[in-house]
Amino acid sequence: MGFWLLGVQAQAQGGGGVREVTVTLPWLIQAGPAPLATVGVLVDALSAAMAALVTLVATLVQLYSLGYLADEAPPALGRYYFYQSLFAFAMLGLVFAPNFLQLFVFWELVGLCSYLLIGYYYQRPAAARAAVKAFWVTKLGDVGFLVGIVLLWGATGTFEFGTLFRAAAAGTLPANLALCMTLIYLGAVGKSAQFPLHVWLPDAMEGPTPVSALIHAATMVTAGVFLVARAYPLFLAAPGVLVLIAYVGAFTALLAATLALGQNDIKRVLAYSTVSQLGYMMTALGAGALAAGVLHLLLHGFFKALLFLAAGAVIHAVHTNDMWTMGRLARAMPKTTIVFVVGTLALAGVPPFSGFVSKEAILGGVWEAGLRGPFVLLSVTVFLTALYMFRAVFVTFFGARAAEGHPHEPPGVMMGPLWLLAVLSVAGTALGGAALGQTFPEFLGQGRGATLPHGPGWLTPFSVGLALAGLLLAWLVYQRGTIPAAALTRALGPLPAWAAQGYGIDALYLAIYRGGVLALGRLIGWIDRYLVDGVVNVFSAWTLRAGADLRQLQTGRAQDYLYGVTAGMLLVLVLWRLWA
Amino acid sequence: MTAEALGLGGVAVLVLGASLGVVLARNLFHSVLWLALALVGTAALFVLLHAEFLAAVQVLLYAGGVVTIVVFAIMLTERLVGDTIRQTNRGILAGAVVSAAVFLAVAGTILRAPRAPAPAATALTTATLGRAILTEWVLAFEVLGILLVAALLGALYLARAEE
Amino acid sequence: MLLALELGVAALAVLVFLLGLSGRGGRQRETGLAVAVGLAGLYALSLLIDARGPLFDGAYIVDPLAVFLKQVFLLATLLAVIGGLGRPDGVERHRALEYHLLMLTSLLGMMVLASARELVLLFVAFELMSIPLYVLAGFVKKDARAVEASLKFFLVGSLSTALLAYGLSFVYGVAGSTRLDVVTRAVAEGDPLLILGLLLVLGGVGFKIAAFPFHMWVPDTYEAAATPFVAWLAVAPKAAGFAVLLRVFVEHAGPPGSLWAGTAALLGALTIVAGNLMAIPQTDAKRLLAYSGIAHIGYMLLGIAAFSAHGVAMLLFYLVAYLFSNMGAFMVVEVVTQTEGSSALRTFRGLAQRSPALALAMLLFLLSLGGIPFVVGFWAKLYVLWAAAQAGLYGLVLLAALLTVVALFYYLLVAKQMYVDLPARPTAVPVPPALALVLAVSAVAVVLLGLYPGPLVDLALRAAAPLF
Amino acid sequence: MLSAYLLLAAAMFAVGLFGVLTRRNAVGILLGLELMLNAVNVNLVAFAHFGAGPAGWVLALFTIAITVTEVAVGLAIVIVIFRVRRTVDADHLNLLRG
Amino acid sequence: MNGVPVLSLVTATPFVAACLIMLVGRTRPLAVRLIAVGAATLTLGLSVYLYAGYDATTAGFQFLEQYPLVRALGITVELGVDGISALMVLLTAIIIFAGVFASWTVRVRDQEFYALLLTLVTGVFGVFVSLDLFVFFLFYEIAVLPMYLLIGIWGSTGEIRPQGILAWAFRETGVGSKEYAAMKLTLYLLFGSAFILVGLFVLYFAGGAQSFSLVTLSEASFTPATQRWVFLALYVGFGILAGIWPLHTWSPDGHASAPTAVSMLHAGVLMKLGAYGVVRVAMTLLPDAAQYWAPLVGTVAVINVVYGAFSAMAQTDLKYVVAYSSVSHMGLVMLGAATLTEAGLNGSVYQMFAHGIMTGLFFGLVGLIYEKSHTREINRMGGFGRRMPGVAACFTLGALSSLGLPGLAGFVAEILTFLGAWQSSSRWWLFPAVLGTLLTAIYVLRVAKRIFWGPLVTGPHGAWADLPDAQGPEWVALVFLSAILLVFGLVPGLVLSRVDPSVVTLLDRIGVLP
Repeated sequence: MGFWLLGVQAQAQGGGGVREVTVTLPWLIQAGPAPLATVGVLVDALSAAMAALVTLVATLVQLYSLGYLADEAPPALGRYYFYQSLFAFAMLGLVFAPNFLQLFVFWELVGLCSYLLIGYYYQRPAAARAAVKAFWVTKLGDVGFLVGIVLLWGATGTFEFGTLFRAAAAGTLPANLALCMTLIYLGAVGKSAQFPLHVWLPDAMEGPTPVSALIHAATMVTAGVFLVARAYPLFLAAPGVLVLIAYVGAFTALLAATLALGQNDIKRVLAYSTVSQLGYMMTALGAGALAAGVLHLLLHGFFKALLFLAAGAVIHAVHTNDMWTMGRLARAMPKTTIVFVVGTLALAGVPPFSGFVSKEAILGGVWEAGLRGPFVLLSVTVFLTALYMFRAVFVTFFGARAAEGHPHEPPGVMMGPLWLLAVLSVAGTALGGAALGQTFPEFLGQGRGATLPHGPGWLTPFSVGLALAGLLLAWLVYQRGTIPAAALTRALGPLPAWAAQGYGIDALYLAIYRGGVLALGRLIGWIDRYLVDGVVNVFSAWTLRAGADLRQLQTGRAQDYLYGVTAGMLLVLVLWRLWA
Repeated sequence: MTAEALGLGGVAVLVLGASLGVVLARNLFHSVLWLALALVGTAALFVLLHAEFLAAVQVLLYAGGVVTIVVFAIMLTERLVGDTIRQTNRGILAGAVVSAAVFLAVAGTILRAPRAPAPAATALTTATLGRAILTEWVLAFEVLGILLVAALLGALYLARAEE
Repeated sequence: MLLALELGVAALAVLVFLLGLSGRGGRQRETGLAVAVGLAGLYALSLLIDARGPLFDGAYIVDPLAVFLKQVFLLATLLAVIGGLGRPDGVERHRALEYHLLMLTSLLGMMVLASARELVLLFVAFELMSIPLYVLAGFVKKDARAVEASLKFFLVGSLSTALLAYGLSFVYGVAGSTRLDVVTRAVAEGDPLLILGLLLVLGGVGFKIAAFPFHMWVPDTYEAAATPFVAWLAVAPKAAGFAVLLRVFVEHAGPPGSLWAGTAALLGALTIVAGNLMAIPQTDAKRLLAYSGIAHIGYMLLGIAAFSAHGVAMLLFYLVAYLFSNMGAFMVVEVVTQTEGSSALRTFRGLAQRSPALALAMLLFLLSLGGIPFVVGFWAKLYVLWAAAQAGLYGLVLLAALLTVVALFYYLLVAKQMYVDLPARPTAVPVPPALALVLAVSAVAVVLLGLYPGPLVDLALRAAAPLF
Repeated sequence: MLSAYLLLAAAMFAVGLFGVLTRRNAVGILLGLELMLNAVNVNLVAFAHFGAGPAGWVLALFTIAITVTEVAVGLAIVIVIFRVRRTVDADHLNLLRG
Repeated sequence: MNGVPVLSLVTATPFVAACLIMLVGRTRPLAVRLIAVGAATLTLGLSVYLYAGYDATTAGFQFLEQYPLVRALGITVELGVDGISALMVLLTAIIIFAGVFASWTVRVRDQEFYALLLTLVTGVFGVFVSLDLFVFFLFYEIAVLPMYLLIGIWGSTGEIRPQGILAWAFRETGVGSKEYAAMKLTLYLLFGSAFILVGLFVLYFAGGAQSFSLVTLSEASFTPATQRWVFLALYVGFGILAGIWPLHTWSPDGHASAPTAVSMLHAGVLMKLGAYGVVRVAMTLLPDAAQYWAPLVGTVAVINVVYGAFSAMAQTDLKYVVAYSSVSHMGLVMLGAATLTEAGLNGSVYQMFAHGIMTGLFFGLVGLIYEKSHTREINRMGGFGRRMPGVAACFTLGALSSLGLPGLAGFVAEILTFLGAWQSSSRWWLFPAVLGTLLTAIYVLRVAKRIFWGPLVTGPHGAWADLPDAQGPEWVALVFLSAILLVFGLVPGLVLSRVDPSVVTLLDRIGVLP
């Protein structure tokens, strides 16, 4: 499996390059010269960069899994690697898709893999629930996506990006473009766990941790961002939609950050953090800072994968997800601690770690776009990010209590990928810049000399200050205990309690599902059985009864038969009378 | 003309009265006797219609033959049951309504029908009848013969007490 | 030559009589065999001779229609006589003389009826056909039910005879003749009295064909009388009744055709509905077949309602289909009854596992009666509906088609008893050779005609064409 | 004049029908039938008399004969019924129904 | 091979095999099965040959054969296929091939079972290859009738308790029993065929062609008024078989009660036959009416989609879930046809095929589960994935195809239908149709989760310790169908290359082609 994957990776990277290449074959044929839909490969900077991320992380995760899942039974393991490989295939198909339809096809396939992998431990009811929940919620967004591309096709007659982009350049896009793009964006909302469809991602942590790292942190969940980036020329033609994306993204970022604060499960902290970071990326795209958003996507892929895998190493060691039962793991697992802290710093946007660059760029871009609201939301999120991440770091690796059992460092096959990812988290930007020999926006084809947005001069100290403040607060509360956690909670009023419930969004969905969908199903089921079919049965029963009733005519008395003859005669005579 | 009408009127009253007697009498024997009277009355009608031969047949075969068989049958069954046969009617009202409806339907049509001016009355001669039967209706006559044999055979088979 | 068949039947009757006189008439097998051979010979004769033409100055006609109908009568009687041979010891055995003689005389009546174009002859023939039937219905005279059925049959029949005769008297009186060609002319004048007469005749014949509501004698008679006889009774006299309808109403009372067609449509519709609905709750196979037979008469009436050469041809085709299917079904009932001692539907349980061939035969007959493709009944029903559709009676066609569904309901219930339910006893049902022969002939005919109905359709069309 | 005969016959026919429909006794029903057929004969003879041709007489003659056979057969059936069931009450003859 | 009457062969083979089976005798179960397999393989081979040999460059009817049946009335056995019917023949062959294997374990009266099953198949083939409407109708009836015995004898009885004010009617008719289901299905379909027959007659007479040949009739012209009500009659008649709302209620009861292979064949092929009839007969011959009634047909179709999905959600009996999902999917088939667009009709035909395979797979699996666990109640199952991973995998595959997951055949059909819907005159159809796929995702995954996921529940004899996975011949059916779902999901050209020309021809006739 792993070899196959490497092959795919090699192939994908071999095709990488700045020059845009599109190769298509007919897929859905129809009468006339052009097929209705094609399959093919579209290679440009965006897809190449994305493919690099996917293949790299996927390979590392595969390696890591060799250690992580070493105890699994062979058939289950086969299933696992099959799903993983299928995922890599589907994700690459998505990345290289030259048209909306193919993108949608692989979009669904990665969703499928996500569903299957979340449900990997299918005997666990929670895993089963989480898997279908993930599928349904993303499907909800996909429905919009599908309708969107159908509508867009209806208006333009094509799915091809190339044709559509040319139309965008020529300004010949249809009038209902905003509607189409909003619907398409819905797909991204579901996949990239934007509010209000973010509820599935935390639950998706029921899957094995490598899966969370690959699918639910680094790659699949960013497909939504990728989608928006891919169709960016079209979104640019519908600026209203971009603003919506920005606001939703920023709100999601903040919301998820607050939610992350209330979690006890280390993976759920990371999951909410992913949601929050996806919000960042979306906001960037919404603000027009394409390069910043995509860069954050790539870098986030590295450090979030790192965080997950490191968390996985911890879980692997202590056999629990609950942070509060961990503690002082830094002693038993110093290497893991180091890489985890590296990831955390990158995530928090502390210079010189890679996250700092992209986060700065995003904040700058949002400021430059004049989106003050989102800027405020994101700034708060910067603070909160540092807070909840270091809360996790302190509670897990330092803290007052020691974890039970005998935690140990993971084996080399797991540690290797961690180191590699740590390096990338530290110096991802620099390494990338060096390899490419140009700035990232240039790489993306935004023209020579294009740079990342950097905003006003006060931005860097402001954001770094916020991050450090968060770090400090976390240290005071969770390490030193100077400020008791309870006091903090009290100070925030009912907010923490709500946050622990996910602000009731889950409950709302559940209510709609149970009280709306299932109840309606029961109602219609009843109608079908007792009304629609009831009519049939009543008619049948009437026919049966009519037979039984008519039979009463046959009394057995001869004279009644004679009456019958006479009545028949009279009937004929009456008919005759009526005939004239 | 008037004489004939008068005769018809008288016979009609007789026939209808006898008919009602047939269907209303309590005692089966009385019914049979009323029937005989009705048949004889019909024979009288035939005479009025100048079909004397048929009148004769009517009296001999019908009033004589049929009534005799019926009486025989009644005697036979009476002997079997050992009781005088009483008979009653049921559903008189319904029967009356239905019969009246049939009568009205037929009578209404008769009165409604356009009648050509009364054609010359024709009388029946035995020779005409004999010739007709043996020429034009010979096949029917043969068939009737077979029918009589078959019916006789059947009636005999049924009525005969099994060995 | 024109009377060859009638004379043949008469001669056969005389032969039976002589056999009886010689003291052998009591033996069923010999008498029955003689009759069967004779009838088979006559049937073959009917196929060979090609004499056509009028007799008695047109009062008697041997035309394709008459020949077709006579062949139907002969065939039905032949099958019934052979079927009767398969009966175990019974009164028919000891009184074979009477049994066969009555059957033959009745047959003679039918044959004359098919050719009669004159009212006296028609009336006498009608009676010649009917009166022996009353006796035959009560032939098992120790059976309380049989004689009761016989009485009911007789009473209803006699009342109908009275109606018929009364109607004939008006027809004759207004037309001034008993010849049907004269009647045709008179009908053109539209004297209401004549119409009344004809309607009374229709009522009288309605009893014979057992149209609703003249049908009420049918279930009782069928249930109680001996089954081979019932099989015959269900087919031959009804065909004869249709012969009268065709001769009088279609061939000769044409001009107010719409009234006859309308009456036929009304009676047909009522008969289809009533017959099918009343068949549903039945628990006795013979009674079920009786009601279903009534419904079939309704379908045949649609052929008259169509009032076209097509309609009549399809009616004739239907008669043949009905002959084989219905007689076959009754004979299966006879077989089962002989073993189980009852004709209740439950005796058919698991028949498919006891005697697969017998069950298959019954299934074929039932499917044919139900109007399922590849057995003849399908074409029959289809052709009749076709003719009705051609005449524009779409509503009627729809009603008929819908009630076919009801009919299938009860036929399928029988099929369910045979195929789905488990048998009470696993033993096979013995089939007497004579009955086996009848069943085989019927089944083969049902399937063959179902696969290739073309020639019979052509024949029926030829028979019906001269009427219009 | 013809109409008068026809009406008389119709009345007779109706009375006969009444008897047929209401008599409990089988023999009584038979008597009603006799009346009905008798009415037919009146019809026939009247028509024949008023110029409808000789067929009426022939038919009347035949009808008489047929009536006789019917009565014979009918009575035979009644006798058989008596033998088996000990009753001729049509109301009681309802073994078969439904 | 030009002179070989392929269509006659395809049609006759199953029937000949049925006769052979009856002759073999009831004591040799293996011989019976081998004959059935042989016949199924032969028809499959012939169908593949037929499908592959169909010349896609010309759209007309090919492989023509003609034999006169009733000359006087102009009835001829006229056989021929176009792209659509060739696909349907292939579908039928595939399903019966799988069905023969899926019913390997029928023990009770297996000889009769196989004979009836194959007879039924002859009817289905006959319908798809007949160009003479009369012969078409004839075969149609043959396809309906054996069902009665098949369900009556080998069916299973569900658990429905009548409630409410109509309970008396339910008790009287015996709702829930297999006898009831068999009778209901048979009679309902025959009821529908009454409408068809009337419609066919009108076509025969009103067109002045006095012929039942599709080819001849398609040259006849009918007045718009005639077209309208004949179309309606045919639509109702065929629609009943296609399970259109509200005339669909025979289908859940029937399919739930039927034995495995029969459900496969019936839901997989026979319901398509109804849709096929609408397209082939009603829409082809009555083009004006097709346009006139398209809004009705499509609206009923979207009701089907949503209503069927909701109904499926309410079921607790596994077979009913699958049966209602058929009702829902048949809505998509009818919707595609009603759009009167190239994409839509292609989608419709594709859906016929895809749903046929998918539901065949589903019913095969449900049959397996029922046979091994002896229950159809979803609530009594749980965690079966552990005991029957193969079944679980195939079920998931089927479920995914049913919810329109790309890469499986169902998606191609759905996307084409959606595209067609948006192009049609009633664009709003798109939304309920898409909603339907969402609802499908909900009920189908919910069921899959209930049955296969979660901890193993306790069965009647302990913890389902004796619950085996699919075995031997059963695998053949499952793998075969799953593979087809996948192949036709990835390479839609397999279908579209043959179907599209025929669809374009049809649309051209209707006159809606741009």
